[in-house]
Amino acid sequence: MNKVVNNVEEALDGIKDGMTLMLGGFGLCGIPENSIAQLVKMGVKDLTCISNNAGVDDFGLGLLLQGKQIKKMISSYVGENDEFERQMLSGELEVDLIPQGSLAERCRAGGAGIPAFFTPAGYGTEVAEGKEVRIFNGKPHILESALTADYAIVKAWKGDTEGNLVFKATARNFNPMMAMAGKITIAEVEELVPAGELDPNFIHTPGIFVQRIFKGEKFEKRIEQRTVRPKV
Amino acid sequence: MNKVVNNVEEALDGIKDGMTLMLGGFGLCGIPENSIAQLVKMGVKDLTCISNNAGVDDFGLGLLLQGKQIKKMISSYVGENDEFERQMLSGELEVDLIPQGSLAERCRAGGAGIPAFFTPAGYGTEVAEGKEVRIFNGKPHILESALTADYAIVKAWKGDTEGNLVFKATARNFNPMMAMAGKITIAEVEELVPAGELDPNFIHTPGIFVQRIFKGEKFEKRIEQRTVRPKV
Amino acid sequence: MALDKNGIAQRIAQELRDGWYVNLGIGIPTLVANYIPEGIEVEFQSENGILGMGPFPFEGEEDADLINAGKQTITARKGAVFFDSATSFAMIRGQHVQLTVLGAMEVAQNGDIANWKIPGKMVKGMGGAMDLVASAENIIVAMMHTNRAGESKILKECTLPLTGVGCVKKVVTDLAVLEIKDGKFHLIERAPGVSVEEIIAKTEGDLVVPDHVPEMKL
Amino acid sequence: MALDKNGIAQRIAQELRDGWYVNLGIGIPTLVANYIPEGIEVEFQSENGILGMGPFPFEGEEDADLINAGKQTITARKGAVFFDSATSFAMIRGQHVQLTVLGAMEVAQNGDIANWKIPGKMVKGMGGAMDLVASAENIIVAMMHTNRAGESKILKECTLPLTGVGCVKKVVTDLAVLEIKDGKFHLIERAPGVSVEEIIAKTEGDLVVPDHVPEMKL
Repeated sequence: MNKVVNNVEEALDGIKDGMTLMLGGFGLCGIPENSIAQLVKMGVKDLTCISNNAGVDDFGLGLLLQGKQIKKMISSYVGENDEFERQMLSGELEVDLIPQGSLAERCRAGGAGIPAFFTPAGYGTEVAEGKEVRIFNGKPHILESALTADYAIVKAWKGDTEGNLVFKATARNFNPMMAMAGKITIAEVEELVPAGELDPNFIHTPGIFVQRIFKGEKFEKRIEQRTVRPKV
Repeated sequence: MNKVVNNVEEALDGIKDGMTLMLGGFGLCGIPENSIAQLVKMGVKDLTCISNNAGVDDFGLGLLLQGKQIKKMISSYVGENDEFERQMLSGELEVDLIPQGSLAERCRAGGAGIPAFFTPAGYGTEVAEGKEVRIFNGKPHILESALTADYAIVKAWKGDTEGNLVFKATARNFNPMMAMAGKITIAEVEELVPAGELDPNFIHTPGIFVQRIFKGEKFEKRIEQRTVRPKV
Repeated sequence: MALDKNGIAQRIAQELRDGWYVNLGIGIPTLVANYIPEGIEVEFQSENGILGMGPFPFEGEEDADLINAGKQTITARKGAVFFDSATSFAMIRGQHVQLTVLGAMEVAQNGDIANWKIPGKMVKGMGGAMDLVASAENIIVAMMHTNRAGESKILKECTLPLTGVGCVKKVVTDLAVLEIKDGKFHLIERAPGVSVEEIIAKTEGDLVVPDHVPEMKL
Repeated sequence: MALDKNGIAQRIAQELRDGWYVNLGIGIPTLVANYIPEGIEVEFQSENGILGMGPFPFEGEEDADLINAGKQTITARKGAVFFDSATSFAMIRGQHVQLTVLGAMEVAQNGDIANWKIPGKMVKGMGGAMDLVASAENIIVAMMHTNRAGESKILKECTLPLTGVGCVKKVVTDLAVLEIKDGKFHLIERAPGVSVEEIIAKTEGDLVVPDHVPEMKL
């Protein structure tokens, strides 16, 4: 079941104006850098992007914002981005803010065929507006619905030709759930290995969730907040 | 955060008559053998056991059935067990049959603080009786609720002193979700290693879900259906 | 002549398409793996937690930790993956599996299926069957056309407790290939040497029979 | 004298108990990790996907793939685990984390908290805060008692959009330790050298003051 495509162009083939995309990553950590660059190149517009964050001004999803390619963002936290702020305040950009845990679970639900679930997060806040409330164990919960996407674009550490993926450290974040929730899921990987090289006990995303996989050309892996301590 | 207890006696301390237990495993694969033997020894009764299967007559949960220690079984499949059949038909044993995927997801939900979710499984069947039905995307779904347990008892391949667990092959099955759903979760492992020996990228059950861990004395690992092909 | 179990499996294997992930139920469906057409690559999912299931192990190489949903010892193919039961049913419920093949006691012309319980007899449980039939977009039922008493299992309405409603689209029996459409069975193919008349006689449900019913090619 | 941020963190650290898993929010809460009492072992969870978060890396050893929820480069302790965001919030929502410490713009006497949005100003989003406050059994809020204009942030009712309702049980400010019970703030401790009168004056919400209010021991 070979899922390998030759390059980012082939990988992103079929993405069109107005589509809904999921993009993995938390902050700038574990984002599909090569695919984002290709989306800029393709110039697709009116995108709805589901991503925990919106990048910074000149990296990550910020690049798509610069080109005004995004119509709507569905995120949990969108700070650190001046262009985002400008477009949001001017009304050019529609923004749907979702609690981070609900966002993660809604993606998983989308991939797992669970159309809706109850969570306590957001009860009594504006997030709950228009949502069904129900008490379980004496505590109010709200009904949240599944999220899916036309394309999910994720970034993994290693992947094999069957689309099996492994993530490194906290670069895993939203990538596995988004991989589940894409009608077509594209994985860009740092290292692409033959089937059988990854230990079947230790695969984070089974290849069944991945339709296309390619080795990214280069990864800048920019650090958002470089915090260190001096060597003693 | 040392979770190690010295032996199975200490591990199961506190389990009392009438409690609800979750027990990992699928068939006889990945079951907590040492803990089941200890439950027999303890003689605790009127247990509600949540386990995908009920073992065979003389192994696995079948041992608890022999001693009439189980009041109620919550399972998806309970074949291959004559004593089970006898107790069920005579009304001694209460049985709640749940679709396997719903059982797995209900355990996960219990561990993840999701009190209820919608699934299509069982709609239009006796499983749906008394349950709320709602249409999503034109398809009817039923509302299923979370499962939790006083104690969850799981079996892992390797575990470290912090309670981090790793499972082997298909012996993983229900163990990770049940580990999440126990108020107290007990892990019996084949190999117990110091913290730091397991790769933090490849841990199946984070130690936060495990309260007690011990190395099992011996594992019989009985095979239910030995199917082989001849060597050519 | 009516097909045997292997014949049914062989005919179902013709439905496989390259690149599909497939879940095979216990019994006849398991045999489908023996008849994968040449040039076609499929991956088998077993709902207890493996993708990339291989053949039975060589004698002496059985691993108690490596079984399929029928609790049989198996092997893992190159590129296989193990996962927990919640992830396994996320694949099934989330429609990531392209084909599900399973057995049945009864199938009705509205697509209902009954395959888990006979009232008054021992109930073993539904296992993963209800999740599979409720979620799969593409279900093929492998079954005998009649029961041992010769009574049709291809019915207007199921009489046994249901496993799922309106979900079956194709049935392959020892006698025929049937499609379910518009609340009726449609006869697509007949087993080699089996007459249309025999199929009509042994089908209790409404059956649409075209002028020409080709024989299966096995 | 009113505490500085480190003082608040130090006081909160006294609430830690051996064996707890703890989630520290951005800002003052992060500093709590610097004051773990002796003989107490706790594990820090960061909701982007790590349990067993260690200190910042040595210069030159930063790993872009290893950050905390504040997007800061960190290290992993021995026995640490990485996981995805759904698993991370399963830990939080499922109440496997024993203590959550986070900042706030306003806290009300009914336990409501507002810490994510100021209408008319830029909205950055709630991140994981709503999940944390809605689920945690044990929340400590770390905050300044008043805003820059000197107005109380310890209120009868929150004026800003809420993050969660009725969830805060304890507040540690630069002036005092407060408990929330029966719809009122209860003054438990005062910062060294801070008078009860000052605390009363700077608390807009209903405040129950016992006869003797001990000073914090830092």
